[in-house]
Amino acid sequence: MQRIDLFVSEREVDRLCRAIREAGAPGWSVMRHVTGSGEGGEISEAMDFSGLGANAHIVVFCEVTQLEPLRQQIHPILGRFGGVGFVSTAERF
Amino acid sequence: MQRIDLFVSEREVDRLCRAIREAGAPGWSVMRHVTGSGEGGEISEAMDFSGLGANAHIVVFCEVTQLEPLRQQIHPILGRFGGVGFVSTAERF
Amino acid sequence: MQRIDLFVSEREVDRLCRAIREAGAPGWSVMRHVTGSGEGGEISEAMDFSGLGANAHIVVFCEVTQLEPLRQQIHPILGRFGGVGFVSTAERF
Amino acid sequence: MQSSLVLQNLLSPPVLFFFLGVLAVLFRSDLEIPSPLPKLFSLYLLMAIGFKGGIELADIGLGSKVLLTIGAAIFMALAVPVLCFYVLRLKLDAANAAAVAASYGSISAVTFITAESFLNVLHLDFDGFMVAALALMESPAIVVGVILAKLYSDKGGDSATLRWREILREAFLNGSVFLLIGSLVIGGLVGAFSAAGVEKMAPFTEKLFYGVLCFFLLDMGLVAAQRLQDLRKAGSFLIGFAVLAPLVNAMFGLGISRLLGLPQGDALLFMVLCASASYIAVPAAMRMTVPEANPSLYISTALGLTFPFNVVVGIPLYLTLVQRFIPVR
Amino acid sequence: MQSSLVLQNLLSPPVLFFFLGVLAVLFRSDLEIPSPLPKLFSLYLLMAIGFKGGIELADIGLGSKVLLTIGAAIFMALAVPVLCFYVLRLKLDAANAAAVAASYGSISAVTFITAESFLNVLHLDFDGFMVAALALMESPAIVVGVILAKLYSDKGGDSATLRWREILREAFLNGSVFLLIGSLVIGGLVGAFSAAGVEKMAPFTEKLFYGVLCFFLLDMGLVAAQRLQDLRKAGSFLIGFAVLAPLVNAMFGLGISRLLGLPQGDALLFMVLCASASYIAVPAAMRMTVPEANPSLYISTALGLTFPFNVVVGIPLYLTLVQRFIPVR
Amino acid sequence: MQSSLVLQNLLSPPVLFFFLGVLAVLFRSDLEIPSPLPKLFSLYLLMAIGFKGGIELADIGLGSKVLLTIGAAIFMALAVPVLCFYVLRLKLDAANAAAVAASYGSISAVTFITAESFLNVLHLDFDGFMVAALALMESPAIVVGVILAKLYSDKGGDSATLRWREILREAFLNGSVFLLIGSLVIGGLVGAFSAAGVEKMAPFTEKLFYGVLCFFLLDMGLVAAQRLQDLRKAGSFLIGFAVLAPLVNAMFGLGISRLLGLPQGDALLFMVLCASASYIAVPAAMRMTVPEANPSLYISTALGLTFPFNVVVGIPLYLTLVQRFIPVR
Ligand SMILES: Nc1ncnc2c1ncn2[C@@H]1O[C@H](COP(=O)(O)O)[C@@H](O)[C@H]1O
Ligand SMILES: Nc1ncnc2c1ncn2[C@@H]1O[C@H](COP(=O)(O)O)[C@@H](O)[C@H]1O
Ligand SMILES: Nc1ncnc2c1ncn2[C@@H]1O[C@H](COP(=O)(O)O)[C@@H](O)[C@H]1O
Ligand code: NA
Ligand code: NA
Ligand code: NA
Repeated sequence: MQRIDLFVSEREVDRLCRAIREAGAPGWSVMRHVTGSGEGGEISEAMDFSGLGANAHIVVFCEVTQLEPLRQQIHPILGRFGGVGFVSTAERF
Repeated sequence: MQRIDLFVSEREVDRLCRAIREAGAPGWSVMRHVTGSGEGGEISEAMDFSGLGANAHIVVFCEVTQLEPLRQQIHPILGRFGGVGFVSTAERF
Repeated sequence: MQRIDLFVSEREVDRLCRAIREAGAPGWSVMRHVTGSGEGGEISEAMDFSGLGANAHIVVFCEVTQLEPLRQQIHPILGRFGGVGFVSTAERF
Repeated sequence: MQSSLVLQNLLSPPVLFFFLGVLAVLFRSDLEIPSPLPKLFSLYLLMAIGFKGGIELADIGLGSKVLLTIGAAIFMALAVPVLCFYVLRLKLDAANAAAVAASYGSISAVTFITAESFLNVLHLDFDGFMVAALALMESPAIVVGVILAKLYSDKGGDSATLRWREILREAFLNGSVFLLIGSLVIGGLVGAFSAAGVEKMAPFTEKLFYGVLCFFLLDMGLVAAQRLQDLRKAGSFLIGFAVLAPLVNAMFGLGISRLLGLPQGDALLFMVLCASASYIAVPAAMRMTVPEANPSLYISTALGLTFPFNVVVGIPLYLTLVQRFIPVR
Repeated sequence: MQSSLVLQNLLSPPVLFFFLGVLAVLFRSDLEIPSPLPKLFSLYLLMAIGFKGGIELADIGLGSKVLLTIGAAIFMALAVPVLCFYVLRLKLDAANAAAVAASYGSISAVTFITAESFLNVLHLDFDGFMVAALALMESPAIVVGVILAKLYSDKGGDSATLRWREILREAFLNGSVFLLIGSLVIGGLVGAFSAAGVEKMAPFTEKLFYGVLCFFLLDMGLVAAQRLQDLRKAGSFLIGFAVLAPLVNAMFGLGISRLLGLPQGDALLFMVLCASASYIAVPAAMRMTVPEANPSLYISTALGLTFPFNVVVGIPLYLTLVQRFIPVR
Repeated sequence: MQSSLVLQNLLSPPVLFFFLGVLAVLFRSDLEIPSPLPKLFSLYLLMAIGFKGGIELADIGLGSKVLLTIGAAIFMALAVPVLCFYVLRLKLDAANAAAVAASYGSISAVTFITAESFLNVLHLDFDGFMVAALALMESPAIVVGVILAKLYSDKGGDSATLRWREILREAFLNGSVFLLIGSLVIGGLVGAFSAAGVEKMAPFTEKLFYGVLCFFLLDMGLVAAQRLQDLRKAGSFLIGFAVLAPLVNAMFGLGISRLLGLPQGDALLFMVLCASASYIAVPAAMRMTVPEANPSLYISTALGLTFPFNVVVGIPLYLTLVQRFIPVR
């Protein structure tokens, strides 16, 4: 199986989860309140009160065959709003 | 080393951690407030006030030899209450 | 690419992120409010009100060449304050 | 149903904030009350209502009127889930029928509080000891639900054996049940022995109460509206059940109130206890003890439909009936 | 500027707690108000101010004075961002200029509340319906900002087409806008129809208000001080803009207040609305609708400099001008 | 010890809620007050107590009586950890002995607040400036603890060198210390210069105080009971220390109070300051500056045993002694 790790702004979580569902992934998990740093600078939780939020970490375990549709759904969103994604291998436990 | 990722309901975290300890794992980490989707449908944080909670993400790094005892402890819980598990390889940093 | 997973006390997060930046990593993500168990015993969120906090989970995706500088920055901190680190392989998604 | 009562209820701040929450979901606003703030409100409401109830109980003492009312309440908490179970079995399997039935046997503290506020606004009296009835109706339905689920379980063997320790813990030591009963006892002790304690707590339990209720109902509006969307998937049988069960249970409550000779205010609260369904203690307990049941069924019926129905239409409707059938003292 | 007014403002609890937050950052204390507590305070403040404003609006009714003031407010929310945009374009690209301009066209509820508290302390009257102006100034600037960003966008094609649904949702259904307007409407309904509801909510919306404001300003101090450090990177043009824009916009506000014949208290609030910049609704909306803009620019200017400037220096300064140019009734 | 005082303390709402928390752990209820709600309560209590103390300090001024009391308090905060250290060295290594000693030299704000509430309930007077003593006793013990740990450290080299910057930051800029001292200063300024500010803050700092204290003590009950289980592992020496140290330190406090001629209420508070051990500022500081020490040791002793001991038995016991040895004015 494949494991995809996405880090995006909390504002984009709903959009991304819709994309993941449409790509046909069997499931996903979301962890909010993630802070961090990347090309777009540092993200803290300080603006959380404003509804801007921090980052979220989304994990998707899926079959290799689903990688390509997921990529097609997700890359445009990462391109437009920022965020990064990584993939590695895993097995069902 | 092996890395095990479990996603279960927050209600089952204590039970699962006891199982992990009994299986002899050297340690584990728990992240709560995880939302997500799987065979059992979508899980949000909206029912958190009721004590029902959302999901939790449990990570265990262990030796290969501990995989089997962990499986024996954990599979019955996942079978009874739902939840998924994945395993991959890692090294001590 | 390489994926580094660190589990440390929330008190050490700032120090660790400075170290990661200095080692030249392209980015990192921090998840707080992590509970768990390791050589130093069990860590819960119960002392959070005191400013002591629980654990944090830090994830760094980087190139192989950055592993060594990261190790040199991070190992002394883990040695002094406790905490564990693991490394595995991943690809850009 | 007197339309003025309905209007008065609809225009009360808690109900209006409930609607605001519902609207936020319908209009797809990103308004949210992030966790654990709803938990804060719920802890506060349970603590405050328990404490105040305890003080009043200490005032009145455990006379026969109090004991009879509480006894009747516990009886309803045992009888309603059995009744509901057999109705629900028409369409659901044992586990799901038992879990939904347990919800309807148990109570919703927030519905009760909303009814109390409504009585307050109308300057109708009620007895503080009704909180004791509330507190003691939470657990029995859970036990009944688990027993029914196991009795009628298709699977034999291990999963059908009752793990009593666990069930009783879930029923009586569930966080919200424990806090409510604990606060009731503390209120009783403080009421009996420490006038200064009563006085010093009053601003906290009184002044904030109504506002926190509004805040919590705003969140309930958000959650209920999301749940309502799930309910459509659950089908028309459950939708019908979620509206008819409170009505029927309220009628039983009315009958018993008349039998016991409860005053009008208490009768309304008794009806509300019978009519309301739990979406706090019961789901948490069912998740652990009847994991075969689908949580989205029992949460959606209790929270997505029965709760709004009671809060918006039920309370004024029950009061109309009370004013018709229960004599004023 | 009367130095006594400045001092009185500086020594008010909210401003002092704001400074405490700033000091905590400067001294590198680990004081923090963990998420979601600031959100709790902000939800409470929006709900309380909306509700109280609604009650007063119900009292006064929508007379021509009210409608004129609100109309002028909306006009400013449309005109200010256009003006600011052309100034900002001198140094910024279209997306960033539009996003910053939208912030300055919109308002900061907390600055408004601080000004109200200041008037309260000085026993100067103001009209409750100014909250309606506040509520209605949040959204228009967002729409204007998005339109400007797209009109002047260098890239053609898809990214330049306006997604109206999304923009309007971000502008009008943003959680904080929705809660404020919703509470205003609820306050209006309750004020008009339920005296008991007004009375029961009062302790919640009144007694806690000032203290929660202090708590929130403590957090704003922490956040603003962190943001101030970012602002240095943004360069002297934006720093200058963040101080001059509120002054200029306040002057426009003063002029209009005089034209409309607003009383002194209302004139101050109107100036504050014009002078303040949004760091709640607007950033959240811009993040979605103009993702090309750099959030750290618009948040840092509005929150790191304009907000402290208004709260610490602006409010007493504007009041001095009001007392000079607006006749007492 | 007058049994009526003990009873009156046991039946006060804060202590009863503390017990409720303990019971929840013993009965394995799943009651919890999720993070960051306890932090909210703790921030509120520190802010409110600091602010009120500052106002009273502004009232009285820094006369010789105040300065002497504060001086004595600081002296105790320096002497107690040294004393404790040598006792603890009998069984513990330098790092652990120093960390535990620092806890006992510092104070527990909640124990102090509980003692104040107790005095309030008994209508016994005390001086508001005792809060200043509280605030100034937090940090010195931390510095002493770190110095002792380094002086007696077995390891030489880098780890034994004192990083003064870091230590002082942990001691004086720790979030809770900073908020308490900051609120004290703000209260002083507002008390001196802004009567309106005092009045507007009063409902927030007064009305909620007792209720929030109950909520926080409920959480402390949960946490202390969990910690108590850790303490068994720590062995009988530390268990004995956790009960005897507060008694001995309270006696020193009593002697000094008599010497200084403090009135009864102040004497009780002074004893409580000496007797209580820190589980907020000190653990956070020790974790950073003496990481070799085992946090479960110093948290368990201070929070698992000394805190409940003081709150349940200590406060009425110390008051009995005060009434015996300190003359009424
Ligand atoms: N190399 C990395 N390792 C871990 N997390 C990262 C990395 N790069 C970016 N992130 C996370 O992704 C978020 C968005 O990244 P970016 O769009 O590059 O600013 C950051 O705020 C981090 O939380
Ligand atoms: N393929 C997946 N990838 C990531 N998380 C998953 C996946 N499947 C399930 N989960 C998580 O595990 C939880 C329980 O899964 P389930 O029992 O299948 O409903 C879900 O709510 C998700 O949080
Ligand atoms: N084998 C492990 N697997 C997952 N998490 C671990 C493991 N060992 C330690 N941890 C985490 O790292 C923290 C610190 O570890 P330690 O310093 O060994 O006490 C623990 O509290 C856990 O959260
Ligand atoms: Na019921
Ligand atoms: Na403006
Ligand atoms: Na002490």
